[in-house]
Amino acid sequence: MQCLTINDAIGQAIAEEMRRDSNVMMFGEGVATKRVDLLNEFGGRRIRNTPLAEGIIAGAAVGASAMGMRPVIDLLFAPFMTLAMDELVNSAGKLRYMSGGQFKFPLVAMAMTGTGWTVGAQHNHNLEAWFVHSPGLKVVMPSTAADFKGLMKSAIRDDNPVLFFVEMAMTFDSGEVPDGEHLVPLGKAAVRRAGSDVTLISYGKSVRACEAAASQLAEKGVFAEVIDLRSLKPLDEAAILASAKKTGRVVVVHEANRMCGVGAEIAAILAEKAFVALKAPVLRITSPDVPAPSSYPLELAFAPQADAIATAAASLFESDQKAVREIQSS
Amino acid sequence: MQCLTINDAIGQAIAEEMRRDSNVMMFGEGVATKRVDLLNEFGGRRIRNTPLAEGIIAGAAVGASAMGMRPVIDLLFAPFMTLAMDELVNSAGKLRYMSGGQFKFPLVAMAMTGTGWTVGAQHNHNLEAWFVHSPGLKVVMPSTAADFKGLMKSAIRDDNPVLFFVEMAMTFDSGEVPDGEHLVPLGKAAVRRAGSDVTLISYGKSVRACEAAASQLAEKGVFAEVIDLRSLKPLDEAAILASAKKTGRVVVVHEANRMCGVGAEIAAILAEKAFVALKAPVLRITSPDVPAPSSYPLELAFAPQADAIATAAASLFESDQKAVREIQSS
Amino acid sequence: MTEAVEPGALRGMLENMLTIRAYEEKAAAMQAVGQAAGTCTSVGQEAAAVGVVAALGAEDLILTNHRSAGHLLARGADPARIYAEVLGKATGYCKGKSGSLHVSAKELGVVLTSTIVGAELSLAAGVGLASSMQGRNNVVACFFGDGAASEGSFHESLNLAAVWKLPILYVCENNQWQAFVHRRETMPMDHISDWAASHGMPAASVDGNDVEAVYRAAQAGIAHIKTTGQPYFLETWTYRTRGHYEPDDQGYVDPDELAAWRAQDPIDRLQRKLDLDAVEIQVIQKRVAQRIEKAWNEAIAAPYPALADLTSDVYA
Amino acid sequence: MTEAVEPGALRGMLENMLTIRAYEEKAAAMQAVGQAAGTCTSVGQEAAAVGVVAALGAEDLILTNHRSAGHLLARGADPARIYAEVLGKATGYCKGKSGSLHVSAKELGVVLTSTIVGAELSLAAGVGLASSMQGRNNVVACFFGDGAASEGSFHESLNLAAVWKLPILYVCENNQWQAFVHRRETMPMDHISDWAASHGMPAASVDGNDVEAVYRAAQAGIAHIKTTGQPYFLETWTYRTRGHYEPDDQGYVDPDELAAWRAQDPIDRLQRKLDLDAVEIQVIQKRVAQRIEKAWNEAIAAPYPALADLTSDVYA
Ligand SMILES: Cc1ncc(C[n+]2csc(CCOP(=O)(O)OP(=O)(O)O)c2C)c(N)n1
Ligand SMILES: Cc1ncc(C[n+]2csc(CCOP(=O)(O)OP(=O)(O)O)c2C)c(N)n1
Ligand SMILES: [Mg+2]
Ligand SMILES: [Mg+2]
Repeated sequence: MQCLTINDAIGQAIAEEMRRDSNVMMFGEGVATKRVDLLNEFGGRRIRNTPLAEGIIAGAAVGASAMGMRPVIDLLFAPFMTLAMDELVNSAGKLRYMSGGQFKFPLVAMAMTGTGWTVGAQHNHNLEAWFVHSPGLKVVMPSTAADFKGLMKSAIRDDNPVLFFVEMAMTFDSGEVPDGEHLVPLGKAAVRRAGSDVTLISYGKSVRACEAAASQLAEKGVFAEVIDLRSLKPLDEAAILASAKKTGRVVVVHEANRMCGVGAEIAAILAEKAFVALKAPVLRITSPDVPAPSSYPLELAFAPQADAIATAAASLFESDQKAVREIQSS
Repeated sequence: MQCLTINDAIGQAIAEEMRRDSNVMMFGEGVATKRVDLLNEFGGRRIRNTPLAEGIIAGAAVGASAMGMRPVIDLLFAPFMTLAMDELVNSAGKLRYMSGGQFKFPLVAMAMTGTGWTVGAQHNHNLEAWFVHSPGLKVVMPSTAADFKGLMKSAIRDDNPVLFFVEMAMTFDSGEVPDGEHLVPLGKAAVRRAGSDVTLISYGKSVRACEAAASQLAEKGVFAEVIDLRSLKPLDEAAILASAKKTGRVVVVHEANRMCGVGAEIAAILAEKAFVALKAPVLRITSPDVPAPSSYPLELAFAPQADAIATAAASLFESDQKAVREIQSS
Repeated sequence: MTEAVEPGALRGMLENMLTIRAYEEKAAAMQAVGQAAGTCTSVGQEAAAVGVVAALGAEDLILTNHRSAGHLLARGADPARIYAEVLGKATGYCKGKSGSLHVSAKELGVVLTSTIVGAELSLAAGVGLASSMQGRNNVVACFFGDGAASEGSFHESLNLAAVWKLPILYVCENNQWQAFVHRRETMPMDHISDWAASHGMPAASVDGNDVEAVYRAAQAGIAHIKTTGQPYFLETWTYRTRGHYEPDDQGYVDPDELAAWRAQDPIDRLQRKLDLDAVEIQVIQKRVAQRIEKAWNEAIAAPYPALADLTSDVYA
Repeated sequence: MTEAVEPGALRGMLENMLTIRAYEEKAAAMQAVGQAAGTCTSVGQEAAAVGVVAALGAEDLILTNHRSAGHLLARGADPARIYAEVLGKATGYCKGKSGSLHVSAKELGVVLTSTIVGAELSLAAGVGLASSMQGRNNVVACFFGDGAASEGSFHESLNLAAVWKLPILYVCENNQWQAFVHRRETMPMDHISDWAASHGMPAASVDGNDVEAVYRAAQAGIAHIKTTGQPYFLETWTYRTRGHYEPDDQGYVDPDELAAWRAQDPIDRLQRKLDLDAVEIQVIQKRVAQRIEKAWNEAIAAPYPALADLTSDVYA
């Protein structure tokens, strides 16, 4: 085991894949300045700074990937992706289908997101649900150094466009990463903590808040299972349903805004496919429907915290929801 | 009552509001060519063709609205909005909040969407959920000529940015529109057909499919309530919950892709707030997770149709779901 | 570069232009009688497609847009398969999933067609980048309209191509119209080449209704790209003599302007230049008409995609 | 326009530049000791802000970006309220919701500040449109960087302003850097004015470290806008002598280039030009330092916003 920052885990993944496949390249605003190791090893043709223009960065990646390259692009902060939506959604996401399968788009588009740096709503906006909603794309948002490495490697090898979100607050956090070739498959959730009473489903750094909430709950004798989705598309429906069927109680947690977020999708899946197993309402703990504030205390209040998650989970036991349902519906 | 096409209902709404308030203006690619009546009445300063550049069309609207104008912009087809996401989401949606309330953005951004013209995925992509997910915006998607007029007038008078989606297939359909001042408030759903057994929730032209499904169901003695959301943000949660509590069975229908769509949000609201009232799983009938195809038979198969809705609704009665739940969860 | 293009080659170009014209007029006629969905024609602009494509080699790549039939046909596409695509048939170049607005034909080197105006510019940068990374020594010809040049992607693409020395031949078909808006309403100058020149690349503007001139200008551009490894910009000055999209009554078009440009029809001009006799012309026209008729019938007879294809080709 | 700017006015500009410098160096120092979040300074570029803003009238409007303190202070902003904003305090110009990156101050005519690079250009078109529709007869000064000029919104904004004759003074602060990338890596020419000129508007480039030259150039631009009703483009040629964002060790900066530009510091140059004696300078510097110190202390003492403000100001 090695101990790497998340930033270095990502860098290592890219370096390994660049060694493995000469079609892998990386570009973006400041990429060659900030990833000097990669620049030194692979040179200025494969590691490039770009002009300040997200649209063409993404467009170049899409066009190059269709012709056999495997570009990784860094779009810096998620809100800047708004300038590349046509390229990502209309081109990368659709042109395979629209051309009857003539092209594929093996590219990775990275961006940072999430609270923690008090940078405000034009740097911090969790947009992952937009891409989950859009056909033809894959979306990952890891939460551990090992997963950042393993998922980045899988994303680069995947033949489809992958949106790769990095929690800015975690960038310089360290974690253990297995030595040697380490791949994590897209589309597989991880059970971070097993439990029998309630399921906390989350991704990104909210997983930590869920783990903290689970510890709080355990003190009260409530055993929470914590699921880290890791991939948001494909979504590991089997893992979600298995846990929900086991516990019958689910809280979904994310920093992204509530309406039409990934939490809504999970709750909807549960409302359809785990209906008979659910013993209590499905709750969502998310940011409120507001842009991310900069001011530190407001930013803290914006993001889901362990206390609120634990309280929500505990509330599912407060009254016997099933009994209530029977009374009301009979 | 007058009988107007939806296109004319929109035009009449804009004309009335332009007469009422000299700050209202309209621009977009071909707006002055296609809305000659408006051009003739209000002149080339208030009705303008623009260069072919959605970003600056939206940016100009955002900037002008902050300074007291009330622009209506036509972005033609929803996928072209991908080129204006920064302006719509980062500027119009956030700059009020980020500036501590210094500005407001009374603008309306129109776009066509939906199946019916076999134009394929780069003209037909239902993106409304993206904007519902984004803070600071409002979203409407009417289904009748009267609502197109009444909601457009309300959207123009609203002090917030409103995304106004038009089903392209309905553009030239006619419908009755009340004479005189006709306003429909944002955020209020309409019950298109009352029923006691199952609720069909939808918006846009899928409402028609729901109405047809309701007729089919009525023949079998199942009385479906059909709810037309009209506004997707603010969403009329009260109307959704009231109907769900009445019937205990809900099918949500839309053409937009399934994951993280408006249907997911509604199912999630129900799973939280109508949990005890639900007698059966919440089902979603949506397009599959694919780009909209052009070929006529595929396009037809892509969009939710009455038969599938009726079948889904009927399935909620097939076995006694509540009994199943009791068996499984006891 | 100054010798005349030999008459055989020009006769081939004439036949290509006639083929495009016949293809598109048939498509429009079939739309008018309800047998086909609407489509964007390039009637009046055929010289740009034919002249540029004639100058390209087999290894070169093409990006086009919503108005693509000319580029496809000039590149040797089977009209039956384009019609099939327009009709949403399984035998179309994109299995019917595209329809008329974004027909790619990778086997012909016509890649990544998008109907998002300006996307062709953005994607071309990537195709050029791949060519450059892969040492292909080819040229990427990107066709786009005067309207597309108003999109930010125009500026971003040209700049990236200049900075990264991408082998792109930008071909702006300035047909004076941007859907229902005249170019004059959308920009302060007449020529897109003025914008392009500010990107530090050679930017030529050519009489787009003179196929020979277009052909030579494209050759010059390609030579520049091959010798310098740098992009080149070529504007073809032409006119869209039919509507934006069928049907279109062109009620918004100045009839005098239209008439003046019709008098400059590129096919007529080449016929006059070649000085073919009436019989020769009739022979070609008949051959073309038969080919198009056959193609249409083939497309009409072709099957629709299977319903299972609704969900195929989404992920690789 | 050729008379010298009178010395009193220049002394005022000097004090403004010193105020900006002191404000930003304090902000950086406080960041370094963990008392403030990072921020973008404009050290070395103060002449552009001060020279242009001095030429504006009270009715004129300003758009700026992530590097805004200079523009705000030149316009008379209260440094305590900018600091408060940077610190996320309720007394900040945006109630602490913005932080340092997007400080608007409508009361000063500094509107719609966005940190999305290029958004200032896009929004300026709308502000200019409103001015034009409302017959305000004012000028909209839009400050942006050389990096922003690479975004498509640059092209789109300049074109719309030209076509619609919007009263916009585009001010491109070409400080040679685009975050961690040198301008030289991102464009084939040196001057943004080359791009601007292709939009058919006058496009000047001025020594951006000579405040008097900037001031006169801005006056000329404003006069052009007022007389013709057309936009004007002004590039200030300058250098960002600190890092992109505090902290930044500038390890990627060529030390010779940096040294050469430091020798051109706009404050030093104006001091030399004004030939003030040491005492005079000390008096001004002390006044400035005290003002900044007081402002910082005020901001530190100010309260954070109430938690209820998390959800206020979303909808009107
Ligand atoms: C981004 C985008 N905006 C608008 C449209 C609608 N549209 C299709 S073609 C067209 C005009 C394009 O003009 P130009 O680029 O000059 O090409 P031409 O049609 O003249 O060949 C427009 C506005 C589109 N397809 N994509
Ligand atoms: C759309 C967008 N892309 C990237 C960034 C990150 N970023 C912030 S400032 C900056 C450099 C801007 O350069 P320039 O426009 O020259 O302005 P300067 O910072 O030099 O004043 C970058 C890349 C951003 N804020 N917005
Ligand atoms: Mg055109
Ligand atoms: Mg700069």
